[in-house]
Amino acid sequence: MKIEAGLPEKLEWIQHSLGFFGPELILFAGIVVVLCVGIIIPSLRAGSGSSTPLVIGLIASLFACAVSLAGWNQETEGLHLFGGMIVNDRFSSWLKIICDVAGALTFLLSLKDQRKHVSEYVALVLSVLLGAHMLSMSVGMIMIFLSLEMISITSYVLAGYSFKQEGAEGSLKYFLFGTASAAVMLYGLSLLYGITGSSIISSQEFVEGLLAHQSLLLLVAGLLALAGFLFKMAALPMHLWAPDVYQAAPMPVVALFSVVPKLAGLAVLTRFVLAATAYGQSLIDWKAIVGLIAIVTITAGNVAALRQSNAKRMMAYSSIAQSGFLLIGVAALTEQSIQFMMFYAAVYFVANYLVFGYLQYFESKGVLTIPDFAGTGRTDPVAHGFLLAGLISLTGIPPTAGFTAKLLIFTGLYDAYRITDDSFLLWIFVPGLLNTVIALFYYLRIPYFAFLRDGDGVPAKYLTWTNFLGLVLVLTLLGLFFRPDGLMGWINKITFVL
Amino acid sequence: MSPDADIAYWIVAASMIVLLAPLASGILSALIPVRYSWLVSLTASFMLLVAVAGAVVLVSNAGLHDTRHFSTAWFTLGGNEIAAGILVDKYAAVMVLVVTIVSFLVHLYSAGYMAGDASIRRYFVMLGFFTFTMLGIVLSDNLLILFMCWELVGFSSYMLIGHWMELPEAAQASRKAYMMNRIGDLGFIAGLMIVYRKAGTFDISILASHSLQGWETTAALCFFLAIAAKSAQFPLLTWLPDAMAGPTPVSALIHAATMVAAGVFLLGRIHFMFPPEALQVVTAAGLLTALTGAAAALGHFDIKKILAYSTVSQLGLMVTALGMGAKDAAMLHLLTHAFFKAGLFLAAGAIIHTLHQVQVSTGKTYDVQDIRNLGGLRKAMPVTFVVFVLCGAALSGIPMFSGFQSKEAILSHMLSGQGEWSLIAAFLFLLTAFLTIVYTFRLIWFVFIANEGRQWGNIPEVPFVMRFPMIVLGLASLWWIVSLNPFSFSGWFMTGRATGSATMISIAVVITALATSFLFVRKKPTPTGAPGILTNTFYLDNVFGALVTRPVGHLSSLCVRIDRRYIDGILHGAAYAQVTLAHIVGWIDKTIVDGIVNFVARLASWLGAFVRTFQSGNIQMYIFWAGMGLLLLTLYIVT
Amino acid sequence: MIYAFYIFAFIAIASAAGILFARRLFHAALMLLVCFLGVAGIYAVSFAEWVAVTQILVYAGGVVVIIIFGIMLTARITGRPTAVANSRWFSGTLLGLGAMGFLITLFVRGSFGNGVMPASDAKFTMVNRFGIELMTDYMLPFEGAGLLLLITLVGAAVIAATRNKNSIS
Amino acid sequence: MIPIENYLVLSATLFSIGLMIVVIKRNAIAVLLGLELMLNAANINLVAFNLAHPERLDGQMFAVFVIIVAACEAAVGLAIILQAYRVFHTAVPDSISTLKES
Amino acid sequence: MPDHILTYLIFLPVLAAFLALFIPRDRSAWFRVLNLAVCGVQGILTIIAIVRYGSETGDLRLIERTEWFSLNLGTWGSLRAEYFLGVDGLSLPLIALTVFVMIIAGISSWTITKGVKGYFTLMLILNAAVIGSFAALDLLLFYLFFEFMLLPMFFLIGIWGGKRREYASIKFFLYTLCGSILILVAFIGLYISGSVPGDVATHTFNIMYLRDGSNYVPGSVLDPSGTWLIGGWSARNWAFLLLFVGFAIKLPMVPFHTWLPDAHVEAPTPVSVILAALLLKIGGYGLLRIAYPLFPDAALSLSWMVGLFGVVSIIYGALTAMASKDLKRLIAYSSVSHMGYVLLGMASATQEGVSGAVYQMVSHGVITTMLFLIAGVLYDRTNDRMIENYSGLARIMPVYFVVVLIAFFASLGLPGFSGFIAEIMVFLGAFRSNVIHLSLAIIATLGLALGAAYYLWTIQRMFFGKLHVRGAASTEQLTDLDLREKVMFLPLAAITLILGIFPQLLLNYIDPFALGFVSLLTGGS
Repeated sequence: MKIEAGLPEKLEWIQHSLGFFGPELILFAGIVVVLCVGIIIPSLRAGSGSSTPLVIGLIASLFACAVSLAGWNQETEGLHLFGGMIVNDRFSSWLKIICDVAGALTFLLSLKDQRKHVSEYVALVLSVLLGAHMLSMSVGMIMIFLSLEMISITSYVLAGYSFKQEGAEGSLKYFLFGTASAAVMLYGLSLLYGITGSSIISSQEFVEGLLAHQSLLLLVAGLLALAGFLFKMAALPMHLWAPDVYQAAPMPVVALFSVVPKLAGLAVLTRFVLAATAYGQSLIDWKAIVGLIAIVTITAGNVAALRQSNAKRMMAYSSIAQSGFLLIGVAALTEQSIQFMMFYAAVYFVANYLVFGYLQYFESKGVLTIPDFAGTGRTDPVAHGFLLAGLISLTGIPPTAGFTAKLLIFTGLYDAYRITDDSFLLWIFVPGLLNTVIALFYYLRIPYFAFLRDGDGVPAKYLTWTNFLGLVLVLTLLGLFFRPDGLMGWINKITFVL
Repeated sequence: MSPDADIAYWIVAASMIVLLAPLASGILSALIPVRYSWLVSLTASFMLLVAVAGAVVLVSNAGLHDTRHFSTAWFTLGGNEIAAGILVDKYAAVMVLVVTIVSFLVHLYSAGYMAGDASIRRYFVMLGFFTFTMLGIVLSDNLLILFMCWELVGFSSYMLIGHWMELPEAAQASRKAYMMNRIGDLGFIAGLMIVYRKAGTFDISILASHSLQGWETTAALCFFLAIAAKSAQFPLLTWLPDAMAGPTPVSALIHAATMVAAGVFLLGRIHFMFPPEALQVVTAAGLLTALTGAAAALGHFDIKKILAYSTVSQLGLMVTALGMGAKDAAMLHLLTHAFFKAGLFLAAGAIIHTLHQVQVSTGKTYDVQDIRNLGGLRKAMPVTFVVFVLCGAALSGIPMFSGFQSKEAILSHMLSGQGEWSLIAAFLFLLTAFLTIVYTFRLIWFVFIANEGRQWGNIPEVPFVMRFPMIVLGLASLWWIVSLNPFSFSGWFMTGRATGSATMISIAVVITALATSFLFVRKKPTPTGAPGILTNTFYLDNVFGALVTRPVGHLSSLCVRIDRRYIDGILHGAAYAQVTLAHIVGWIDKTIVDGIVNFVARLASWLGAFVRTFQSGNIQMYIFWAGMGLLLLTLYIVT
Repeated sequence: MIYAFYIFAFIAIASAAGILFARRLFHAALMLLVCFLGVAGIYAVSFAEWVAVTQILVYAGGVVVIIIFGIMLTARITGRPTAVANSRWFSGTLLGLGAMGFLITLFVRGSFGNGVMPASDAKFTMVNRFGIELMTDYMLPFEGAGLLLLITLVGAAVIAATRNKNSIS
Repeated sequence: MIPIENYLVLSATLFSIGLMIVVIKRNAIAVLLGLELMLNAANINLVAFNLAHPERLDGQMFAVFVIIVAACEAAVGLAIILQAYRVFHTAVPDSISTLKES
Repeated sequence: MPDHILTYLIFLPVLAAFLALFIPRDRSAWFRVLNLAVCGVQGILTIIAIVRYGSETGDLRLIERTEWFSLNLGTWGSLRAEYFLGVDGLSLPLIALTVFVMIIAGISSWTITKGVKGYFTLMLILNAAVIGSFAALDLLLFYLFFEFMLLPMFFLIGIWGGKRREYASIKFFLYTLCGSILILVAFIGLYISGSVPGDVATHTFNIMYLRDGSNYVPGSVLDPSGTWLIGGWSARNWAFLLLFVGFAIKLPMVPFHTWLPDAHVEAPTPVSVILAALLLKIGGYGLLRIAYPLFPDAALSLSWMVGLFGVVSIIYGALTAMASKDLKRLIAYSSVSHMGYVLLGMASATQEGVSGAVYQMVSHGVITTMLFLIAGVLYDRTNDRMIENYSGLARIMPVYFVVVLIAFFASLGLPGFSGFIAEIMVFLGAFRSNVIHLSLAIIATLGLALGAAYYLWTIQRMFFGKLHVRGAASTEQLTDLDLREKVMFLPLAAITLILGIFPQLLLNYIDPFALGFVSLLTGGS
């Protein structure tokens, strides 16, 4: 029978595909090991805290990151595995590296506070990482939906991990909003599947289907699908969940939410927009749509954060604004701008973890809302110095890499304007830059209260874990500013078939 | 060295001495510690003596008839070089002589006058600095250096007028003086710039040959504005009478002999630049100033104010002479005026000084300077009386005195001039001369001669160190200063024949003026206000008297009123307008410009609040708003 | 064939509307069960019998049962049957009808005629093809789904485990 | 054969009704029901579009996986809703809104 | 001496700041000594630099140039940024001014007692940033130092300032950041269209390359030969306008100046000295170094606007100074008026005008330091700067009165002081220039009279008349200057005098630069 004849060849083909699936397998193994450890060690079974699972998680994520780093150079031109659902190219492996390091840092951050159900916690975080890996690689609709759901479901549980009243409410809100947007996305994907007939968005058949069927329905289907990705990135129409969930979830989880699902969503959104613009012939100008969303998101995120008194909610709005900046890279949609976006993502990740690390450090010292920071600057200058460096990098002021990142993003935009000369890019250029000024206003509130207002400070000693971690991150930020070509050399290898 | 070279060397050396000696005296008196402050006046006077010696050497070498010009590079600006040097011609030489002599005498005089003053060191520093800058104006060869000294002179006059800081009117007067000078300086700068733009250089000797391509009149008028401010000409004269608030020796040096003369000297220096129309404006202004000055002098009671207005009117005469083109005559009058006016001021100073001491000893307090409380000083202060009479006579132009000769020089030039314009000028000149005589006589009469009976008790004569300069100046107002023959003005300074008619007319004017003034002062025991004195002189019934007095009375009160209300008014108004304008601008600055910034900040936070209203916390509303967001997006893209 | 489709479609839509207007939560759950069965019927009609069976087995059998357990649990604490009130009628209907109107007009105008017509020779496919496909082409989603189920199990256990004995008062 | 528009209309109505339920119902579990409905609507679409090329089974395969995922979601969803219920003693999302703009 | 003078000059304070972190907080004397020592060494280095500079031609000296980084941007070529330092007629005097003012500020910060460690660390960083931005000749390096000044300034005003210090520091930060954003936009445009001579692929930040038109990628946005229009106006004009507004905010030009009085009134004396003497010059320096040379054609066509804004600043600054009641606010507004001359000189595009502008920057730097120290002397004693609360001070503070006289008369342009020379040169330039209308120069002369008005009015109210102190202060608090203050004022007065009498000392350096600048502006491009 034809089918049987193909069987051995297919099985052998799967074995070949598994070869390139290293990091994911490591994470999978990590999850299993952590769960087993959770059962075996008596203390864990009782649900009390211990740090062994965190160490295992750390090792797993770093190992996965190392494998994908090692595989960086001989990466062939994105090959399609598992029946074309997965594309293992440098674009996705760069994001995988960032997500793994983010996971590792989350484990480092959560080393300190004794957490209940530690092994389950590590398993969930590892599964978020695995989901992000799959999502950033997936091209097939099934895999997109599946990995997106994997990230989402684990995030719903993680959101409630503070096991306090606000945790329950946070996870409920996250769940309802997340499932609704997943359903909307699924409906969009099904319509796209119907229009194009193929479920692999990067395949030739999908693109021809799109071109053959230029109609309003395509626009609606595309937007509905886009809704799911925007939810993951917390971009404008689908951003309403972010402030409440960020406020509810524990700090390491919030740090994870602000980086990993966002970057995974960004990856799949980029692939989707690439496919949708279909080498530029598609009538619907997807770049303009993404550009519009980008600008509205940046402005809304920045403006809403102005009067914020809760540090976590302020960081939620800041992450909304930053996803707007990332979307600018997609809106420009040249090979350059995608590479610059990758650089921006790396810098954003470093700065975000630096700030969250220190917010957690101060939260553990009882400083919850921003006004509580009054006077702490004098008693704990080192911590506030590093926190200031992180916030300045998020704003984009020179000595830190944030400036170079923003500079490159806007150069990509400027350059795209030069090539395509469509004027909507200019509409993004000026508000984008002016938002930096608004951003400065709220990013500086914490140092403003810490240094300028006098209050009873918080006793502190300098040589703590957080300061060490902070030092490493600040040095990376400064290093990236003074030697950006090191990182860009890596990123330049990301080739893109446009 | 060839004879010519060493003369050049001597001239440069002499001018260096002349310039630097006063500066050295200023610096020396600053350095002398407070304990030895009495030493200051000695060192200063000695240094000024050195300056006088230098001036004599300079004048003897330079000679009166050729101009010498020496200059060194000062700094290069934009390619072309700005030089700094000295230009010694006849007028400069004479002026150097006058300035140094008068300054030396004033230094001596102040040694006595300012003996007890607390900040005497600052006084002598400024006096020395003033002389240095004045000599700078006289000697400098290019307009830029001249302008620098011009402003520095203004500054030193500001410091000297405001010497007694506690007196509020002194502070007010010094500020007003400096502001008026400053407005003049604007004119000077504008003139400078036009000259630089058109001629490309500041050097006076080069400028003489350069044409300013049609900008002559504007440049000339700009320079005249500066001259008017400095020499208190018509529009900007009100600062001089107020400047009397300063110490009297300062008034003697600055507001009689030197600084106010600087304007006239500058007018002489750049006379070549003035086209005919500008000269007419100058003459008109000169005449107007002369008249108002003389009339105002009649209306006042304060000795120093009367002398100040007389200076204003004499300066008006000099400017008119220059306007008419009589450069030598004007310079001569400048020379003679410097000596006799300084003498008058020093004499007045002596009176004030002694009466102050009397006041202190007797405890009576009354305004020493008001001629109504004075009188009968003839016997009490004989030397001062003699000096006062000598200088007063010179001022009034009585024959046998230098004033007569220099006025005659100007008059003869006017009479020889063609055209009815010079006739009118001559007539007004004579009228001013007439008024000068009247107010001088009135002054002398009421201060020294009237109401003999007033008992002053034993008024000590002023110390010798003050009397000597007065006597010197008194002698210097005699006729030998100008030429050996008392009736002709051609002598060592200038040549020229006085037309017969000129001498006759001036003598006639002198006699009639003396008669009228003698008549109407005799009856009155104490001087009353101008209108009072002039209008109800029932003795003078002849037509000429009535014809002249009523308009003059009105004129003088008018001038006083104009002076108080309009010119000062304009100035106060301008200052007031400035302040209100400043406050309006300050208000704009706070509300509007700041307003915009705050508005933007409020807009941003309002927009933030709007975005946050969606965060109502209710999850189902979130889903609803998300859905509506998508719908809106599609609608937006579709349309 | 066409009639069966219409019947099942009617059942599905009616039961869906029933959920919307159900007074009691329990009735809503039952309505959902009926709707699932209707949908399973539609699958069967369109030759997707394997999906229909999975639908009945997983959805109707599993999900509805859990939901009923959930309803029971929530009702148990307060003692009264969970009445389900409705609110925000205006915004809900606005959004729902807006979406429906928008989509349906598009579908009706949409040119689906070209090649999307279901092929006439469609016949029930052998189930074993599903097995082979599942294990070869769709091996990755299959394993992924497995992992997802495991993680859901762990997550739900963690949430459920923190019963009120420790933190939550 | 059954024209495709019927399927689409059916799935559109189901999707809309699901959406209305999610927004209108004042009980978390009811919202869950609405979500399940929306997922089913999508499934109908997938299965319907698969009829166009019966030789490939990707539509149906996708539908099966959706069902699996929907099951997981229902499980986690109920666990979360029950936890919220235990804490807030109510399942009405409107009253569970302590986390909002202060 | 090693040839990396500029690098040592910039990074010595940074090293010292790093060192200061390890000195324990309570040894405040150490910090003061450290700060002064660093400034002293910098002074020596500057003298060596001046000696080794000694050039007649206006070209660059003491050049240091190493590769900073080069990003290869795939198809679009590579972007190269260099660590490129150099000094010419314009930046050498300004660097000398910076080091001198830093020494004075160091001495005047002797009275700072609150948080001494933080204060001096920030001062050292500020020191490095200011010198860096004067010496940098690479756009990115310039922008780094330009932004690097904001943070220390923000904290210096914010923590050690007066009552409304938070408002003032935030306003300062926001204003300057908006300015730097505009400058950033122009820089991006520049380096996208500029390229290294030779291969068009490598884009560069180097100012010297971007100066001559041949180094532009043909057909790029800011290519001088190509005409790329945005909104109907040539892109080069837009770029010049952006740079002009960006730097005008820093050099407070009238519409954008409202941050200056607040920042000055609230900042502590040494900080407001640095703010006035140095930070304002960065604005002027930026215009002369970047905006004008890179867009000569646009600069010429927009010169009338620059001149107009200059004159408006002169008049507006003088009027608002007259209306201000606080001494420091008066001095701040007078700075606005004085910087108006710099704009006017620049706009005249004549050699006298430009060298006048640079001369004015240096002379204003010295004079305004004196002015702010004067205000500081009063504030240190009585914490009250209201003008009408004092009168007759001359009697009890004679030395202070002499210093005030020198400073005020130098500031209003009395001959013999450097202010006069600068103003005369600016007027010569303005009158002679055919680029801006003659009426602008004439109205500017009005500024002189206004200047005299408010300064004399202040002297009269504060120093003349009866001795009487209203408000909280009391007469015995008003002691005369002590030794430390005299040590500060003496060199300042001396320099103003020397620069007034022998301008050739400074003009030797400025003139060649001005010659080159004018020929580039009118002759070249």
